[in-house]
Amino acid sequence: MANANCPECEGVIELADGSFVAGEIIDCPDCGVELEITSVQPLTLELAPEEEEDWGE
Amino acid sequence: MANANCPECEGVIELADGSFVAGEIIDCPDCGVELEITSVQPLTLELAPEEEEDWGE
Amino acid sequence: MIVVKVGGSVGIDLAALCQDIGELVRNGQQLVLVHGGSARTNEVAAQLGHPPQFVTSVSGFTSRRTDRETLRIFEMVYCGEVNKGIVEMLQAQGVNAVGLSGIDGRLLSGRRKEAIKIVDERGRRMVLRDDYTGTVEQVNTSLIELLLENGYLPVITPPAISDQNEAINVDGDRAAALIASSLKAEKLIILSNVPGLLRNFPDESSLIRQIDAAQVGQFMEHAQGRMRIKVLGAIEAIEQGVRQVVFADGRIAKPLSAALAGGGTVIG
Amino acid sequence: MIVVKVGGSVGIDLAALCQDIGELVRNGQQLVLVHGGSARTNEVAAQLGHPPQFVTSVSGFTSRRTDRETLRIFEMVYCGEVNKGIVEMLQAQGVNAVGLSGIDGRLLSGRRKEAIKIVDERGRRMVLRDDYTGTVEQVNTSLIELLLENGYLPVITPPAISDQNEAINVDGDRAAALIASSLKAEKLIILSNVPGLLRNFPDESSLIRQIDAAQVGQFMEHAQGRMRIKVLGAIEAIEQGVRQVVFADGRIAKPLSAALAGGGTVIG
Repeated sequence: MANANCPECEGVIELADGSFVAGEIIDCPDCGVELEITSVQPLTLELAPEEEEDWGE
Repeated sequence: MANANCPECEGVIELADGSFVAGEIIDCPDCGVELEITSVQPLTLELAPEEEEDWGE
Repeated sequence: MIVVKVGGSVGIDLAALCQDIGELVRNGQQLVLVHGGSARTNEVAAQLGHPPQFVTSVSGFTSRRTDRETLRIFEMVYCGEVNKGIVEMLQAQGVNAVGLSGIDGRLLSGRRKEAIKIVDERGRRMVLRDDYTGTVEQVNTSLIELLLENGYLPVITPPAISDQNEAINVDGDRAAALIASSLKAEKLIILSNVPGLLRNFPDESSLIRQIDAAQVGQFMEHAQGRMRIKVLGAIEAIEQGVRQVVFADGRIAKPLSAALAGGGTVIG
Repeated sequence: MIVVKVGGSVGIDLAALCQDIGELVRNGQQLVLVHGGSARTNEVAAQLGHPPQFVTSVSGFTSRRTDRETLRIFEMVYCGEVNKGIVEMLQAQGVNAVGLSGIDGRLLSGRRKEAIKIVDERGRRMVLRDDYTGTVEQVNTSLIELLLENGYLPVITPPAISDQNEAINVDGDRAAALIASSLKAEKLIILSNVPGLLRNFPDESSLIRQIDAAQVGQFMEHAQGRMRIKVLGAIEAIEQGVRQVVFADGRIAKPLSAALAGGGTVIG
């Protein structure tokens, strides 16, 4: 199991090894904030960027 | 054998069948002018265009 | 002065449009043309071994995955083949067209999205960072006016340029809407491969003829996918003073004359 | 005012040139940039399944066979990828570049050769009619000056446009020479992947440093293949009043500054 603290609420987040990839978005089970898995080894979490509308061609 | 008149000197030009293609340039054996074979069936000859220098990329 | 946007989808007859523009310009109509090139870009990208990938945002919008290699192919088709093809056809109609991308003279500048959130093919929500898409925020109207005043017809294409000086893939309809409002154009005409806004897509007989400027907002439910983005552009243009936005058919013989005579969906 | 031509052959460092131009422009140097794209066009043409064909004229010149399909690929690379890539890099140097082809605003117009005479692979002399190549005869200097006066740096690329309004493949060096003389530029700098004119090609130590304007004509024997066309352009530019033509190395760090400081072959 890999674990890290939620940057928003400090809650401990545990993820089964191999069940996630870098760049994936998860929701903190405690406070529900959107988090981005910025690295796998070691597991590092950051607040996910804001959603922005409007797209290219 | 296919034959046609040279547009310059009216000389008769004879070419073995299958020995020439449309767009090919030949010299009139009589007056030496450059001729273009503009069609094969029937054999038709026209004065070849002038040579122009300068080329693209 | 009017701004005309013609899409890049299959079925649109650019030669017919250029002929139509030739006649209108000869009769004194001043205009700016904006164009797309998506269908052709998909073909060339596949031929070059970098087939197009489309990503769906978490809120349901689909758009072209634009990494650096895709951007290069995008420029080849939009700025090279399509733009110069249109300029060549307009010149043949006696119209002194000048083709420009949004990068040239910073004609279209804006912000590149640092990261975008997508749902990948396995349903995972992902953050994508090396994507070169963004939003047009500013139009260099002085360059457009300089060309118009000297008798040239600007033919404008994405991409735009970001404040970090990177080329960015931006939506042509939204860019055309901003160009129209920045230039204070009377009309924005958007030509695509449908007759206009359809109450129930793709039934072409469900064409909506007229929408009052005030109600265009609640029209959004009718619009699906790409059409939602087009309507978003129309709403913005109307809000910034463009008197009329027309969605019309780009596949017919005189597409622009027909739109100016009230064909398609007239908003405003 | 100077005109700079940078070739499209392998080894030329466009990023280094754009950086060099950024500094020179910041120090007040006014210039027009003309570029090629031949090497890249060959690659893309092959990838698109239409590999480049070269034809040799009866008098020994080799040039790209330019049928309609090749012209489309030519525009994709010259006007799309290379032109907008240069404009993007110049914008990043704070230079307000505007990219244009010869078709835009009829910047470069001339005559398409009705037919060309070539020697085919089996040694037969042939007439080729559907070839879109030609000669630049006129430059729209007012469009270039309009852009220069308003703080823009024109980045110009073939193709040109014929009097029948068809895009035509024209030689970039000859076009640059005509642009230089039409604009009454002081200097024409031609950057390529050789240090300058070489007495015995490809020995780079046989660089010819200086040629008096009067003797440049009899220099022609030294020049082979493409270089003959470059020298032809130089002779024309000098005859029409350009004070100095410099052939210099486009592969080095500050290629333009080096050429302006007398590097390469200086004619005039």
